[in-house]
Amino acid sequence: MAALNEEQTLLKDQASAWVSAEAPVAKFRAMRNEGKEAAFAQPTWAAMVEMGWTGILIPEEFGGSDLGYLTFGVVLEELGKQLTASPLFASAYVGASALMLAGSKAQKSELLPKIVDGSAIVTLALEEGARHAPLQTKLKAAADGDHFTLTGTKTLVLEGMTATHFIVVARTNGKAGDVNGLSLFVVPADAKGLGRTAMKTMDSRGYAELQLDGVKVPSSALMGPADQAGEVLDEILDRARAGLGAEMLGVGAQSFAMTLDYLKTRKQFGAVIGSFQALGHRAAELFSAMELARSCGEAALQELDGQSNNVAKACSLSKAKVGDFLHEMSNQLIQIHGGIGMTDEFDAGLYLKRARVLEGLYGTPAFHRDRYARLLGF
Amino acid sequence: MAALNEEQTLLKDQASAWVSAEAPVAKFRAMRNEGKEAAFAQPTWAAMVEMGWTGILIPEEFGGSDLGYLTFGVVLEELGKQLTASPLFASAYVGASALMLAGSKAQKSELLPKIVDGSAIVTLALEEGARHAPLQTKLKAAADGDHFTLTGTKTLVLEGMTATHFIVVARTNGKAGDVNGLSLFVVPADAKGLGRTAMKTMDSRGYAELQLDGVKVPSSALMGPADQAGEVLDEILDRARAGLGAEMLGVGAQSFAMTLDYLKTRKQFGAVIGSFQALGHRAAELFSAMELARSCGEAALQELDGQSNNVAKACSLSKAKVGDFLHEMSNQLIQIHGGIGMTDEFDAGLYLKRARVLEGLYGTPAFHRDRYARLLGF
Amino acid sequence: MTVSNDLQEFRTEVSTWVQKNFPSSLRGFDLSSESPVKAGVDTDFELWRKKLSDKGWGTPTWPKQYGGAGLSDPEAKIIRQEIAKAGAFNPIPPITGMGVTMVGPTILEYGTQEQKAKHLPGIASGEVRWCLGLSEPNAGSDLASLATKAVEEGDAFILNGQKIWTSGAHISQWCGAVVRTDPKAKKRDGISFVMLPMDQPGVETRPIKLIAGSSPFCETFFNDARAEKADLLGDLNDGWSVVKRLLQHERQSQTSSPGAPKADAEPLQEMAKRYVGTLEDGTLADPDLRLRLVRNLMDADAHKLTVSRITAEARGKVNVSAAASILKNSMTRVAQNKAELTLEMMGNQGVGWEGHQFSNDELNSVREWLFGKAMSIYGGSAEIQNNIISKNILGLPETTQQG
Amino acid sequence: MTVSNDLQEFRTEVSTWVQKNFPSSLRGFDLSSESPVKAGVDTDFELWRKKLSDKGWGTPTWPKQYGGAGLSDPEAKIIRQEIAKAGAFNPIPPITGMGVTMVGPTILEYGTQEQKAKHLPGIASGEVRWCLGLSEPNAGSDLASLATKAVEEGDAFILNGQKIWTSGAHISQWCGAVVRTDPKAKKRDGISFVMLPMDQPGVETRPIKLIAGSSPFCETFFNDARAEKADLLGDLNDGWSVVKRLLQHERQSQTSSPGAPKADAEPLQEMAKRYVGTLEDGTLADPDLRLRLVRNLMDADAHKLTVSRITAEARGKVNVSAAASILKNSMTRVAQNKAELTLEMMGNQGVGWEGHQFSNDELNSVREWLFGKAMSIYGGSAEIQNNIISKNILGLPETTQQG
Repeated sequence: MAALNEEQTLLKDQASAWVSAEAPVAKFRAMRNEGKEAAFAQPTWAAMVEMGWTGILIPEEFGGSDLGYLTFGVVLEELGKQLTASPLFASAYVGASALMLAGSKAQKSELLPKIVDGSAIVTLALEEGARHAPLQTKLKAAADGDHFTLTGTKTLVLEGMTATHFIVVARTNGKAGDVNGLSLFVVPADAKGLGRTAMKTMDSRGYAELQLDGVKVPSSALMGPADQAGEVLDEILDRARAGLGAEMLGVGAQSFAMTLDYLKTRKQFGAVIGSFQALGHRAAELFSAMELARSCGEAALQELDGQSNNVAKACSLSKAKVGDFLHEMSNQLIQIHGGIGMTDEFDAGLYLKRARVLEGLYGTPAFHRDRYARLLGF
Repeated sequence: MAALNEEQTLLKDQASAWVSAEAPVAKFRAMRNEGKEAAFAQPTWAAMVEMGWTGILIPEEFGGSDLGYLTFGVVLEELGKQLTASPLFASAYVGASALMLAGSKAQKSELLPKIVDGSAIVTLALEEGARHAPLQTKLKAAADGDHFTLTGTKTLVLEGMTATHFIVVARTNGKAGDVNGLSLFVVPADAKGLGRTAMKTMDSRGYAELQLDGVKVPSSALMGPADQAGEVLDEILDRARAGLGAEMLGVGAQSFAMTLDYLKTRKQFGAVIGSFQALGHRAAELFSAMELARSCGEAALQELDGQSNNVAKACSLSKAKVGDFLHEMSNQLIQIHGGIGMTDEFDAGLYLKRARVLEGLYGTPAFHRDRYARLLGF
Repeated sequence: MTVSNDLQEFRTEVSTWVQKNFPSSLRGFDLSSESPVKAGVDTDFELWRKKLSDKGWGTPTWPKQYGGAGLSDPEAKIIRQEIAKAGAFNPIPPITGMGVTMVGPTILEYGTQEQKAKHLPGIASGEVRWCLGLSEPNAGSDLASLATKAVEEGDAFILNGQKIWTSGAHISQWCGAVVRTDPKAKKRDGISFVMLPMDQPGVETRPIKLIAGSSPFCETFFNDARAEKADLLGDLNDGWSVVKRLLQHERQSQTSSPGAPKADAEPLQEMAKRYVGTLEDGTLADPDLRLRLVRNLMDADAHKLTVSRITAEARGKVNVSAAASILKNSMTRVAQNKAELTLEMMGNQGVGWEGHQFSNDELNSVREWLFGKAMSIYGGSAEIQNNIISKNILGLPETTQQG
Repeated sequence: MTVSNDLQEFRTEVSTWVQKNFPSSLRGFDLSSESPVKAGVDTDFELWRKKLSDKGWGTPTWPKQYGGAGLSDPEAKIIRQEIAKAGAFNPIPPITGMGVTMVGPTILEYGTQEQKAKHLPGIASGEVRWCLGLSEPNAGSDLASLATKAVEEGDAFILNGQKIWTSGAHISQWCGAVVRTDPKAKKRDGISFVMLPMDQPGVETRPIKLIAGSSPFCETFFNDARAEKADLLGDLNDGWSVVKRLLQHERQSQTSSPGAPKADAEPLQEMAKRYVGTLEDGTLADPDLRLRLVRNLMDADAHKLTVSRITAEARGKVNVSAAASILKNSMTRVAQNKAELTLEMMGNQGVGWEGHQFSNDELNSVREWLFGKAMSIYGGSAEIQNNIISKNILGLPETTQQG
């Protein structure tokens, strides 16, 4: 399936070269140590915009290059390899997908070009409780006249501290659990009554907690018909899940590469440890799992580009299989490196922490196994 | 926990010596090849009676030695090692337990001594459908005057072709699924309207399918109060499960021993295959799993002897953990032996087939994981 | 453009021809290895075999002069697809044993003109069934330590020794065998690959009974069996490279999608619902089994997607690459696990060996479960595949004397 | 009979004494390794330490003349039980680092009269904390290849080299170190075990920051550090046997039941219900998580039952047997898996590092999850334990240069 076309191959090489030269894991570590709230380096972000990565999904009429999801996945995977942090995924991938799927003509024309030129950072504000359960959304949006008033809180909002706009999932009707009654709103970060506080997570990315305390937005902030956002939200989330799958493949590929290199160089008992059959076979199992996971991850992106009716299944397959592989891979990254893997000065811990957060984002493997089974009718 | 007392140690040695000398797997194979319906060798059975094994659970007043469940487990494990087939488990363990727990004074005085001297083979007739689900029992027992009329079918009745009496689980009230309305009856094998046909199963044991076509039994055939057998049935089944756990430990221990021996003798690539680290570590994992499973299996038998209120949990733990170990062990028995393990003339297949049937009997590991969780309140 | 147009025309040509020539009497014909088909048992079958092989479509990529059709892989794929669409089948591979899948491709690569002319047409026409004498009782995964000797005598080799797991030996006309031609050379150097007719006094076969019951496998005994020197494939004492190639073709033939369900086969989850039942919300009544079932279905998808991805990345080249080891292990795991789950969901009905109390599907599931245990043993055990992956793909060092 | 009567009386004596002497101010005192307690920080703590060690009950089975109470294992067990019952604790093991669990027992076995008299009382009283210098940057699981040198000079050894993972080195008064005393001897023969004071110019320690944050571990550098010859434990160049024994004691001390929950700890399944919720029938709302959770709880039970079974079979002998390897691996698996499940059930709340949006339990769960990854690495990695099991217990052959 994923035999990359020429364009994609070129982009992959470009991204790979740029990431290792300009945005290696060392920069991510430095950023973490500074503990800066933005949780990404401005020049890095500027360079991505410069290279046009922010426009990969966006139609040409809005200033993008419309190259599709598999192409964006190629970039996300390379970024994942060095844990490069930026608003690219949150804004140019998830935010852009949401606008393209649910946004009004006006919302698209206003925001998509700004996403491309980096002047807007648009991110999805979905999570509320401990579990990923979109239908459980409680944040209330009360219609009054030509306005809506939003009240409630959101958690784990990606790049929430630097976002210029939030796409807020809110309940305009029904009660927690109902598929009907969900709506999406574009809310500017400077809206009155909107407060945000940084969340310090183990992966040192830029998450925020939002408090919406009677935030007033005009009806024009509504994305699509009120109460009917349940379905399109799922489509948006599936795109996000496939994108996470691509990043996770990158994190896993790099973890495997570090491990394989260690197996070939670290000596114990007078031999490189990779010559111990038990470790050789473990490496073989991990590599096989990675190849199988890669097929699922790439297939999901291709289903999105092909707009097949198989998208939901493919995206759950990707999040579950890539998630399971990365879970095991990140644990083995530490185990095979032994004591050195436990030290903070070595990078393994950064990969493990990123791996675990990505594993849970927009649904754990368990969430997606359940969803996949329901899609198959059992 | 299971430090055996002197008596148990002696019995273990006696059983071990006798089984390998008088009832080795070769005899089981010969019996299978003959395809005899009884599915056990009469002299073997007679010898067990002779050695008093049929009385291990039974109180002295009924001619038994009242040595308890752990002691019986010691014997079942040794029998399991050579796949020795006999009615010992079905009659002197399950049948006897049922009578001791639920039988009337008269039923005990009539049947327990006969179980001890081997003149009666009493077995439980429970299963009906594909799944082990006691509450789903449909076989109908209609009261009329001082009689009950039983109508329905039973499957996988252990030693059903040679049994002299069946303990039939029947529904006297309510509908499939209800805990209330279950009753136990002692039904002689020669009762009018009772038909039995042999079932040829992969493990070549003596199972039967029963057809009860309006079988009339007197009220005195009822064990305990009508409609109320649900709870005591569970107690009977827990004893059966712990007994199966002991036999499964024997099957697994022998499978491990055969595998370890092969690892030490079979040469490939100029070395005994046990010197390949991947196989050495696999053996270590299997041995560790066996030790952990043994603790669960023995603990269940001890809980039964101690009549603790922890019996249900301990028996589900035993059936689940010993079952999981034996599942993996029996597969590795074949895998590590390679081609020879696939041939019928080698014994591995006999152990694999016995292992899988025992794994499902009276509840798969999945059944018992669910039960264990419910007992813990989740 | 033109290419794909040509392909389109070719597709039409094939589909018309198949519809015209496939005898409807053969629909649903059982090709399973359980009951190996012998050429000529059935006139319609015989007719179809002849028609298809006359066009060379039984082995479409083979050169015309050897009974093939000299077609490209895309064209061959179209033939496969159209034959399947029409509910027909290609009888040549099954009735030639190892002929089409393993022996033919290897002869094409290593054979002399004479050998190709002598052996390939018989395979392409489906008239000659081949078996392979590779494993020996004391050389299972470790072919290098084989003991069957071949001594030169005039223009022939005289073979003595025992082979095992020779699939279909009792019904094959020819055998390809690895033999030791130089006892003094070190393990892998002194062996050669010879071809010999099975119908001769020096060859005796004995079918092997498996834990699953009867099987296509045999023990094959060579007592002064004769192989013409002209039938030595590859160079003398260089049999190892021939065998390695053979095994690649074998892994290759074993990496097709697991338990490739017949069109009419019931999906596993439907079978599960039938045996286990469902809860109010339509999910399987046994959530524990459900989780393990969905994992298996996901693994099966992952395997299928990987087969297509690797094929696509290989741009349609026949892929005998290292990936075959990964695919063989994943397919094996999926299939063996599926068989275990099938027995588990069948419960009390999943323990039958014979008899009316069990349905044929239930009895077959038990036999297939047992037979499937061989998947991780033959054609290079799962452990051997992991050795190949760690050394050939990952470049990890050889583990001295650790295989 | 009499025995158990005596034990009964002894139990009463202990329980009365503990109730009388344990300062109520110390209930719920945090003894976790995270915040190692230093002797004397707290007068009540100091008081309790003194009272308990004066009776020798901090190290009850050690001989009286070395600060113990010369009691039997059953008696020691009673002391443990009664101390626990009273909500009290034994402060001696934690405040002596490796003193009570590893160094003490090894000195008792290998030490001279003088060494016992010199070192044991300080441990028994809780006044001297010990660390161990075993691993080195290039000798992790492979102690035999250690590089720290010790050269004889007069009545001392002069040490040069670097140790790593010396737990609590920065707060210890004494260190037991494995050093190479004969560079020419082959790997395991030329090493010795020496004891030296940490408070000297030649010793420098540097705490190690872990993926979980700050840690009790240090790098320890020896630059011409001095160890008296009188403090050589065991014979010169025979340090290997001492170390093997130490590691057995370590495995031993690591096989206690996993994540031994504090009395007040919330059971895992209750935490799960709190975060995940339940269905109508009271089962966990996430059946997938539920299955993996029940497996973990069963594994924890199996581990506990195995500890008691092996202890019982060993008839109360302190068990430093091979079983320790099995128990270490099973405890590690249970604890690490439990930590993963805890994060999974906490979901969005299980990703916190700092800050008010997360509860302390949630933040601790993340740190413990990370710190717990070390369990399968230190004290002989999981792989090393499997080597021990396959060779020492199962008697499988040494795999040439395969470790």
